[in-house]
Amino acid sequence: MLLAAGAAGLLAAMAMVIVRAIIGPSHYDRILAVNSFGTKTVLLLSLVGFLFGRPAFLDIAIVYALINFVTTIALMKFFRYRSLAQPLGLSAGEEARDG
Amino acid sequence: MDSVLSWIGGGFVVAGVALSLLGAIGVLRFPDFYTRIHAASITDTGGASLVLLGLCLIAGLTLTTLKLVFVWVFVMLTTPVAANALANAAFSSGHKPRIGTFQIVRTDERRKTPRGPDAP
Amino acid sequence: MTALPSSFDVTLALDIVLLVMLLVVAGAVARTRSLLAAIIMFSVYSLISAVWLVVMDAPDVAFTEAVVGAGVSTIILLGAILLTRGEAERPDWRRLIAPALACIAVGGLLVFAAIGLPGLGDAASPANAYVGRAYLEATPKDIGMPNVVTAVLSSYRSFDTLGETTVIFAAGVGVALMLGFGPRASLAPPSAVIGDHHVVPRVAAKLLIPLVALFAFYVQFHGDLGAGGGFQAGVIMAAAIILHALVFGLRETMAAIPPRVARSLASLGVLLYAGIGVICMMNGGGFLDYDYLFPPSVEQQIPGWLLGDSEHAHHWGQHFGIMLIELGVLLTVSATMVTIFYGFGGRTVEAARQEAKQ
Amino acid sequence: MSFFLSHFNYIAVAILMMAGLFVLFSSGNLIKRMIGLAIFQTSTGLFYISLAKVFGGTAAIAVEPGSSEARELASRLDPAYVAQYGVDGVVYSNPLPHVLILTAIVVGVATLAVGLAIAVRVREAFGSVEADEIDVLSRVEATQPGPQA
Amino acid sequence: MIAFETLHAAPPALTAHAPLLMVVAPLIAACAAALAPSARVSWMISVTGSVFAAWMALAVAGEVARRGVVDYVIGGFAPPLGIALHIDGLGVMVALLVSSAGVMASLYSGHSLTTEVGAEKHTLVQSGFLLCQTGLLGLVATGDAFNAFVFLEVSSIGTYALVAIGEKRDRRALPAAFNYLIMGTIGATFYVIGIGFLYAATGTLNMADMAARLATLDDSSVVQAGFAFVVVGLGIKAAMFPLHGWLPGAYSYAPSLISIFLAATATKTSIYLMARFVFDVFPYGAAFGQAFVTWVLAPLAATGAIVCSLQAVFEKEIRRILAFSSVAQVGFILLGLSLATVGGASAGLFYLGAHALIKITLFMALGGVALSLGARRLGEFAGVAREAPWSATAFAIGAASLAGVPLTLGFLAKWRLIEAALQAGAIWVVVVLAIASLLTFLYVGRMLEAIFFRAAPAGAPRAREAPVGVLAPLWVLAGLNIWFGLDASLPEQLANSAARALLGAAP
Repeated sequence: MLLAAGAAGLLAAMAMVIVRAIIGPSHYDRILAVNSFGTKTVLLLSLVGFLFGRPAFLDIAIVYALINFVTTIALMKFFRYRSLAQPLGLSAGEEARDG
Repeated sequence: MDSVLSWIGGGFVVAGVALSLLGAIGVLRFPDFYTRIHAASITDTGGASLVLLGLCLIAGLTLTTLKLVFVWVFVMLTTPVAANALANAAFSSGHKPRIGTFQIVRTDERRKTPRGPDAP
Repeated sequence: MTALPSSFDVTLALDIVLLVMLLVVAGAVARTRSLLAAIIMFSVYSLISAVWLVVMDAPDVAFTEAVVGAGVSTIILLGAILLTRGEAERPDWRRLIAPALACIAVGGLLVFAAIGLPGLGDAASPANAYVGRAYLEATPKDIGMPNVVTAVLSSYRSFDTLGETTVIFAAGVGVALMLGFGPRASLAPPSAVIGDHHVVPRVAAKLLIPLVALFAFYVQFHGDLGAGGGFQAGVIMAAAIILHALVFGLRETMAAIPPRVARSLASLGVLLYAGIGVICMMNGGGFLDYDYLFPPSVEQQIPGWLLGDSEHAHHWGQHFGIMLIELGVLLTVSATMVTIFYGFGGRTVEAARQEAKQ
Repeated sequence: MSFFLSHFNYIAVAILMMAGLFVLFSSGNLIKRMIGLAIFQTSTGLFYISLAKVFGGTAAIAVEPGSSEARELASRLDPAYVAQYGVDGVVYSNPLPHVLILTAIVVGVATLAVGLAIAVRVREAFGSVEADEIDVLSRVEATQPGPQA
Repeated sequence: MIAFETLHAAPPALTAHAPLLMVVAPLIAACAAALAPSARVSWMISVTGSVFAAWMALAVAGEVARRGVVDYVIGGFAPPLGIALHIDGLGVMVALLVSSAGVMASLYSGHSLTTEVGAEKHTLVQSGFLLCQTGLLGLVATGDAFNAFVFLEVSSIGTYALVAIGEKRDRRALPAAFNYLIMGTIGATFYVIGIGFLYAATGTLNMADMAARLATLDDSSVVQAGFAFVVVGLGIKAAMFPLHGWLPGAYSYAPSLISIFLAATATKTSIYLMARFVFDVFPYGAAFGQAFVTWVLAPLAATGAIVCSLQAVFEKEIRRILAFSSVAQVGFILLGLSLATVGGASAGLFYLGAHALIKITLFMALGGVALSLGARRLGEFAGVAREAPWSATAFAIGAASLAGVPLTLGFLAKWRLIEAALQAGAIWVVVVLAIASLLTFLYVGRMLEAIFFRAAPAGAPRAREAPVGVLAPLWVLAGLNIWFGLDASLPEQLANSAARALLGAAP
């Protein structure tokens, strides 16, 4: 019962975030919305697994969390460098430390 | 015992979802990008932690719990980093935060009045 | 209609809400002119449809949709708009009439047919009652693995999967032909980059990349028991490599895995798959008949404990066969995805430089 | 369950396919077309998956017969229903369309990659990804003699 | 009669697996070609793979001649659970066509690729070409409706990029390839939707099983929509008249290796699959099936034959003329099939084979000359006959066959169509054929006039004769055009057994 309520709440939150993704106004807002949407998706997936009595599907939630990260980095590079090939920059001192 | 735990777990889940919902309202209603990312990133991690903790309580000590811990670790690793990277990208590409006193302006007025740091 | 299971209310509610969300997002894709916004909405579309797929009891498909739709497709699309233009032109409304009519015709036909379909969830419909049910009943006996989707995918319909792997390989060949050649001087190290500091993502990536790769192996070998399999694992593995390229630069990644090596691995994967089929054939079975994977003399040498319990021991051929072909799929898919990323990513710098020069 | 509810999935999927086709046909931008095509292909998958759903079914990953998980799943359903449609006491959804759609998704991403690669080359050759501009340039090309080998 | 039973001389161990090896041999060769260290090696692999596939196709032909139909179960699971290959007389005919076109094209590719594509890409081009062959042969062999989709895509995905690499010679190849990709994917997706409906109605994917179950079902909206989607989807792939927009571009700007192979095979296999659905899988007796053939297929085929012949008459670029002519010929083939008699189907299928042979001859002759000339438009071919007499003569033979000059294969093909139409009492088909043939004469005349009777303008680049590597397969093909024109027993035998397999009637 509580889980179903939780799922409903998450769906409502997802709907709101989708509205932000649609209206923008800047692309950063959209990415923010997608990112937040992704996290909520992860939660919803975990919840749904319990709701349907098959918690084994958590793997999908894990993979979402990971893919979400990769996509966000790609989007960020899109804005910052206009390239997918450049490495993420470091300032000089950090370069030395980072190796 | 089992059912008590799962009720407590359910409570955590609902609390986490409530937090996520609050964050979503913030994402929808806050005035500019930087305030929105604030709303989103805090509640995402907080909400996720609560929900996953609640689910752990429901699941008991099984493989599922381990997976939930993994989900939590990944969410904790990725969401803040992504938010950081995004804010960094926005700021360094010159996306300006809106600075000034916050006030509620009716929609029809908003179009007319120019808004700046020292607008009335 | 028999008594509805109580949980079905939840299923149906989730189903409808998610489909409505999908409709809204699809509408947003249609409306927006900004390509980036369209891509972002498309990734949201994938996310929603993946949740929907879980609700509809298709976790394997959801898995794939997650890694493909929200991951790889989005990155490829980003790479493509970097090389083209970010805005689509607004079409003249008069030119929308014919497309709209065509869509309405197709949609009308679909709805016309859909009305005649059995309702959602009908266990007695021909689709669910005949072959689909036969797989559920036969899998424990024939193959002995819990995940029926994996069993059907890689044993009953393994020829389909061979074709699917070939399609991916063909896509790799196609993208390499289009984007994989030409000067790559652009991959010289970047001149002291803008002074950004991205310590946080770099450190996080260092932590994550091995974890992602590990997770890929988990998905690969867990495919018999739960959702997952070679294809999903391959994409996840590719995601780890792509993440490396995104964070540490394409040059570093290409030094570790040269494009030619990636292409060769892709074709080796298909060869492995087809080779397993041929081996089965040479041992007297049909193509891809894993029961003949090892000749009988070898079969007797295999200790019974290898598969856990003696009850399942006669499935060893199936298990080994499926494991090997999934390995082939993993190789092909990950190598092809990396090849595709190299194509788009490697082009990026070059095109940007050319444009800067002009 | 009313007719509308039981057929809602199919109608929604039909609208999604229409939306994808509309993006595909109406847009002159090659990249946008590919996005439309991807939506169109994905929604085909949704159609198959809707066909495969079974009331009260669970994903076709077999549950150990007689385990607590199996009992828990069965307890949610009418025993007569489980007896008629279940396998070893658990009702599963149909796995076959899932397998088909896995293949279709893979084909979809392959098409997307190749299509976008071609679009990128179009842009390099013509300086544009708008179909109208490319048409104009192609028509000019048709009046020119071929390149001399 | 040609004794296919003994022609192939393959050992029984191979013959037992021939239907499968026919598909898998080019696949393995494709992987090997991608791994090959040099262009030369990849070419040899390509030729070996194609020849082996053709040999296996011959072995299958032997089996079919002996047993009527060959079934091959894959993975040890009999259909409907597993996937099985299912080849009958019709399948054998198309498989022989595809695999022999593959052999010819791969022989030809050794020379043509070096001038048309950068050397570093050769291994991948060969690999893509072999994948295309795999897909088409798999499509022909499979007995499973969804498996056919997979192979349809195997053949298409590689082809899109292969068409696009024609951009080195003509950048219009790129938008043409893109268009081809969009239309091809829509077609394939429609096909999948259609299969989905049929699956919903029958619960199975195996074609024979599906046919058996459809025969017991009532005519429902689901089945009708499934039929419509399958036919429209395959119609796009087969360039059926109003859906042919992608074809001219794709055929004319592709590298000549690809246009040769595609022109001979790609639309033919789609027609094959469509014919199997219309006549085999669907209960042809059903009202909508017959209505479709009479009121949709036949009129569209007729319109296509005339309209596209007209377009070819007014076209200026020589390869585009041939491409439009291909669409028109698809109309001829479908006209024959739409008569829905064994005679009509046999004539249509005979035409299918004949047209494949003619087009491969024409595109190859053209490719050989255009390689050295880089020419596109008709005017630029002026006087080529003097510089490259061997190629030009072969082209002339192919063109005469296309126009239907007596003593060529094309003539026989047209004659058989007219005969079948008269037998079926369809006078209007004869009229359509006559008009379209007249138009064919016109555009063929224009091409030959430019090549043979016009003098090259001063200062124009001089064509060189194609090298022996191109001329040898080309003249084999030209010779076949004449040989079959005189003695058509082989294609007739194939077409007749194919037609019987299709319509299930006694001879």
